[in-house]
Amino acid sequence: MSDTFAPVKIFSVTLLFWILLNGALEVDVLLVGAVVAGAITFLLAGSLSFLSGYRLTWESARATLGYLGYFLRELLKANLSLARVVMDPALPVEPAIVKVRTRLKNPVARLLLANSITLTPGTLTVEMKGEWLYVHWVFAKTTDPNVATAEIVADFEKFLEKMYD
Amino acid sequence: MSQIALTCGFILILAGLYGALTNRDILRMIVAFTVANTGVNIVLVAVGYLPGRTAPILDSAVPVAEAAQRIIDPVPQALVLTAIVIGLGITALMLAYAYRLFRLRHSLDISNFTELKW
Amino acid sequence: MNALAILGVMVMTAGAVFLAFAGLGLYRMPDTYTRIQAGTKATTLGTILTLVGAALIMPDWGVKLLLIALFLMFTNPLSSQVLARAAHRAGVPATKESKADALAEDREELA
Amino acid sequence: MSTLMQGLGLVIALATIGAATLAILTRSTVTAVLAAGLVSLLASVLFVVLAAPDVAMTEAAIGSGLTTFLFFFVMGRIRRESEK
Amino acid sequence: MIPKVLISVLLLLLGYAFWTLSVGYAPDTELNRTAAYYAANAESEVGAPNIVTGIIVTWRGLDTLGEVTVLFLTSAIIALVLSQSGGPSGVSGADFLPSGELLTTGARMLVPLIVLFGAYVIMNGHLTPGGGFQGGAILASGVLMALLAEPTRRFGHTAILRIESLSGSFYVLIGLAGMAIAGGFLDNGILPLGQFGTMLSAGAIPLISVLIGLKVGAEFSSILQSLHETEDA
Amino acid sequence: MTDTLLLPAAIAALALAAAFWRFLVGPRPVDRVVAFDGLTIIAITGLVLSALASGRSIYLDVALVYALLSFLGVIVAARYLEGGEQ
Repeated sequence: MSDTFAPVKIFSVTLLFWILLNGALEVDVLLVGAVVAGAITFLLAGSLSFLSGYRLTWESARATLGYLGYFLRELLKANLSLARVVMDPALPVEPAIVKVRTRLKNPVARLLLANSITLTPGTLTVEMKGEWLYVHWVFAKTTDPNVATAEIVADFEKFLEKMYD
Repeated sequence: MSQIALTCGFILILAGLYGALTNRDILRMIVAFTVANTGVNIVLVAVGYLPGRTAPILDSAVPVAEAAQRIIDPVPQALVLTAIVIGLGITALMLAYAYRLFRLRHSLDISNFTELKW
Repeated sequence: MNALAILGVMVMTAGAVFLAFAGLGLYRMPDTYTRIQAGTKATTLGTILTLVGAALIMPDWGVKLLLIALFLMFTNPLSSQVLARAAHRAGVPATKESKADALAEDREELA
Repeated sequence: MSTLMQGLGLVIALATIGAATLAILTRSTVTAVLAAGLVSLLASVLFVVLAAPDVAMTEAAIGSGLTTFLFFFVMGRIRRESEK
Repeated sequence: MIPKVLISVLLLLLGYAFWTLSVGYAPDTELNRTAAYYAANAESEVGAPNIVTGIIVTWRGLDTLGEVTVLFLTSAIIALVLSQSGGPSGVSGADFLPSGELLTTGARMLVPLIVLFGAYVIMNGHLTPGGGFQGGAILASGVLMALLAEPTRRFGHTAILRIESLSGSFYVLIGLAGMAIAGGFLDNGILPLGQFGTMLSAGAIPLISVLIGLKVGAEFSSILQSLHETEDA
Repeated sequence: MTDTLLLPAAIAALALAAAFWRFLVGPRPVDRVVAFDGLTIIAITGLVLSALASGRSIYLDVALVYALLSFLGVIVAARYLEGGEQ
């Protein structure tokens, strides 16, 4: 957040959400939106947005698309596996809370990583502290941090590293 | 539809009254009060509802010319809207008093407060 | 009733089925943590599919439905994480089948 | 008034009554507060079915949100006081 | 305690009264005269498509002023009651344990969105469901989210009080201006009605909504704060 | 039109019933909070269905309030229960 564009980023994201909410591109809507977005930028200066720390390059844009596609696929897979477990009369779960490691430093990227982990097959972030993530895993194959990291975190981290600095 | 909602609201009022009269814990009495409050709101909105009509907001779905034939009664809605906001204020006030009483006696049981008993 | 609307109703039905799986998961799972897992994943996808189906039936509403889906995808996992963390801190036990609890081992140094 | 709205209203009304009963009869105060929040939440859906979106919005923002917070704030303070 | 028998008799009587009401209830098929008047004159008199907002802000605006005053009194009384209870000073305001990193980051991202949504609800109060009260409640929820994520953080009590009193005074001033220029107290005709169905239309309704929203939000925030803070000034 | 939506509505009602059962039986307060979370999300589906049935997009604003604010109730309950399940 050392970048000087932080207020501009918050302003533009807020204005974008305003336009989406109103669903109209008229002069008075834009005028009021600019006033509201300016007030939020001024009053809540310490806040973050999706763009804080985002790299504005083509590579990161490609990574964002890849991330979205991968995420949606994983979400669908997560639900299918969950449906299988729930329909199974024997309930084949063997849960464990395992430790995994992450290299990400940017808070927004870390939050996105934790959210993605929560929405992907059988995993749920419980706690995040420093470089360690504590993940509740329904089908725990291993409790070794390195193997679990490769299994749970690595794919998302690859995309997120390119998107945020 | 208005019958269902009316019945639901009445049952909520009765349940809230029962809870407020029989519980001994002050916090539980306040919870029962909020339930009864919601019940009253449901009854009021249900009285304003007319079958087959829609919300009193004019847009492309409800042209101005047909408004009087298409919308439901807006007056009870305005009434309930203010009632909900005031209800939150009352709940906050009761909770503040409950906290005050707790600090005084270190208890939330209503039978410990006997000064005003007659 | 055009083809798009029929597709929309089908997508909505699929979403409702996922919601039903979520409800079933909440009903059947053995302990709090697995219930949180069932409650968060399936409800998110189920509601997103419902919203997509509604957007197919009424294409004019697309932007607002998209916003609802965005907010949901952001807030729902967050609340589940906070809930799981709170459950663990309050000492809610996991099911007997669980294998390991790395967080409980590290709890001392984390505090 | 279509069958869909009728059914939706009936289901929501039944669930509301169930939650209210739980709020009155349960032993634990935490459960009672949560159930009261659920009553507000379901009542808000009922308001939408009754064609009152304004009221539904107020109830959603105030009833199931702020009221629950107030209860838990006061309960947290009381718990800390009694632990001393 | 009141004896159980008495309670059951009372509840049975009430239940019987409610039952007769509910069984014999037949909904009207026509709007009554007041409602029909409101429906017919919403466009020409107040220019607000949302008739409920029209009633609250304009037709029955005086009631709303009274209601906001009641809320103000409530928040003042709560602050008074809690300040007399003489809480232990020096303890930090953390009734809850410190929050984790994820909640803090999430709150920093969500608070602007919640405030933005509150502003949307307030500004569109005359077009879509919403208005000053709902928007104010949403703004207060944003304050609460910030309180939850960082329990030790303090918000400017004086700033909230200033917002509260300033918006209240402007509210009354607009009402008086309506009396002087247009048809009566809180008449929205002091500004042109504008194009029906756009954001900056319906005369003074958006302006009054903003003032109500700020006032209600400030009052709720001050209630939340008095209940949350431990040191009682 | 709205009659075809009866099938998804019925399935969503099943989901509501199952989550509501979990809310009723508990056994722990945390379980009830989990069920509460699920019920708020299912309520969004109910709101979208009623918006479709009455054909008015303004009802979606209420669903937006749910999506943005309902999780606050869950968070405040979770923060309280962190200090012990009383």
